[in-house]
Amino acid sequence: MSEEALRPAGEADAVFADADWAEPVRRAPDEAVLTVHVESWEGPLDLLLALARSQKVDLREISILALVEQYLRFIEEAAELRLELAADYLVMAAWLAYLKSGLLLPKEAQPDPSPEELALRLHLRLQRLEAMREAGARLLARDRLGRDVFVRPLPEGLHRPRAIVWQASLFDLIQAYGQVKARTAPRMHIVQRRPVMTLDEAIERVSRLVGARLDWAELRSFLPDHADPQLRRSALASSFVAALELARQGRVEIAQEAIFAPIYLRAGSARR
Amino acid sequence: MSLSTAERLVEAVLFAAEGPLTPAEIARHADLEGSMLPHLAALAVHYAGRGITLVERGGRWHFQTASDLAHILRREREEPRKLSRAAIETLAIIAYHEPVSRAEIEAIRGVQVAKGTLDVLMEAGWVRPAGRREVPGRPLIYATTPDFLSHFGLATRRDLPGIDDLRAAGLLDPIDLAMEAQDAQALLEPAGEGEDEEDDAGA
Amino acid sequence: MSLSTAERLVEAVLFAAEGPLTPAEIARHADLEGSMLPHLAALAVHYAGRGITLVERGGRWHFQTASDLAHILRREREEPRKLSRAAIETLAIIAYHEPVSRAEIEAIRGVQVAKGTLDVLMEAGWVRPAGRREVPGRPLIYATTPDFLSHFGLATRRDLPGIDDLRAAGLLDPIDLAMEAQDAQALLEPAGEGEDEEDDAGA
Repeated sequence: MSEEALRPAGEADAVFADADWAEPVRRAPDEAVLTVHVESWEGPLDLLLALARSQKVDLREISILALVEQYLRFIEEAAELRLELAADYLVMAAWLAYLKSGLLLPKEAQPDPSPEELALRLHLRLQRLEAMREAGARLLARDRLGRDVFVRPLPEGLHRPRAIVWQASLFDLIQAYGQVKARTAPRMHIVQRRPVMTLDEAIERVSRLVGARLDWAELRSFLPDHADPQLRRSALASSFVAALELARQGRVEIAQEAIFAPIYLRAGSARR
Repeated sequence: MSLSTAERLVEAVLFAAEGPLTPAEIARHADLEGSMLPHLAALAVHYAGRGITLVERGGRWHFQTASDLAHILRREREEPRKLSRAAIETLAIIAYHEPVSRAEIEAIRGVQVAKGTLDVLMEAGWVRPAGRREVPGRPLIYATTPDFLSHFGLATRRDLPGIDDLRAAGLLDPIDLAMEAQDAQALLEPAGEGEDEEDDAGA
Repeated sequence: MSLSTAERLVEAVLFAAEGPLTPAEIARHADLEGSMLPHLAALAVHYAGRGITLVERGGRWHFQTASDLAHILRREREEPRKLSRAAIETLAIIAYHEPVSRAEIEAIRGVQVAKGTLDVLMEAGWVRPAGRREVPGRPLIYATTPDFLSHFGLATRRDLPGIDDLRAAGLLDPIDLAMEAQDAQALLEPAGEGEDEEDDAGA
């Protein structure tokens, strides 16, 4: 026990890394690495705690203002790298920006609740999370039954009274109930909408754009400027069909020099 | 060293049992009257410094191998159950704060408790629902089980590593309570010491 | 008495082993060199007259509960348990109508018969499956056992009091039971057929 109490925090970390095989390896809280590993943080509080640790002082001595700045810088860098941040990171960022401005205000102008109080709250939350994290690591490092210490694997067994005793744990019960509920609950299936361009949209778009061009223009140049490859494929297909339809109506002319060569469109004679 | 017949019986019952036993269960199986505690205490002394020790876990007793032999006996296989970081933290929060609601766990971790996390802990037999908190919404509250104590080698929850320090530091109190305590302290103490917190914030 | 580290290791290894071990196996698990026999001999002396003994069988060693205590560990007790109302009703219906299928019992009781109810009666040794009824679905049919008769002090099923006897004894009298009595009578009538079947089966 006393040995565990003396164990440095670093060793507790190692225990986490071991037990926590399911998640990406957590690097040392070094900011350059942080930007690359957004997904390995379990929410903004987790990230804040990691940043706080990078201040390399006792958590009780931590500078909240410095921490706020670190966090905001991290969010900015993530934005520059176009990493998609979950909303709660941004909410925390907004809240911390508010806290920062409050902390920088002269005392008499400070709103209520005071930024000091908010900072203290954040401070207490970080301490609590850290305390529980260390407690978990110390728990897991104890001599555990079946790993470090052992009971008799095949005891003779004590003879029980003859009368039958039915046994089921509360967990069995609620698990079974959960299964029944899952089995009988009505299910709603939602088909995810894929981004598509409909034929009507394509006809409207192609006929509008072709009217604005004077000369032959490639079919691809009529496509919307969009990054989504699925939408681009759909737009290409529907624009091609739209071009055929418009050509049938005499509203566009189509030219292609060879098989698989680019397809060109221009306004049809009916329009000119 | 010779044992009394009662002690031999208690020893044999514990040895043959399939799991940890309460003193009442021991008495019933050994067909003994009176308190089992003197017998258990005598046996515990007898087994001190041996390859097997008699331990109490949450009011139940069993024999297990001595923990200082763990480095030799440790099996080469994987850990009995690998837990995610979320599950470890959740387990620690439940153990140190019990009984605790899901919302309270989430307040400490700063993220939602994923669906599977509590399931995994309950399936491991370490956590159980322990009634409801009588507040609006009557949320379910969770606590640890005797198996949790056995698995982690704790005689009682008081043996949780560092729990006294955490409690003394107020780290097991809700934040609001801690804030009040801080306010009270600020009022009681001369301004000089109260400055610490401001320095932190202002630095 | 204090043990050497080697003896403690041997003790722990034997305790945690899944079965009897040869000295070579003990040495491997305990990570020890040299002969295990002196350690085993020391342990055997140490455990003499205890609730647990160290025994050797064909070159393999294991701990077991002291043989003079075995009788205490192996004693069975009877825990009297009252049959549930559903079980008693079901038993009565089987006794009066046998052989009957579960659907027939349910038709008679007017409520479903839980599978557990029949299991309890079979576990008690009073009811047995008696083949299948040759009707669509071929349902299992149930009948009573000789144990049932001896337990209830009956020479044969014909000793069961008939409806008239029951009425004469006032067992069908209470006004609020009048409906039940009628039902029972109506339902008892097919019993004649049941008897025939039994006779056939028994012939």
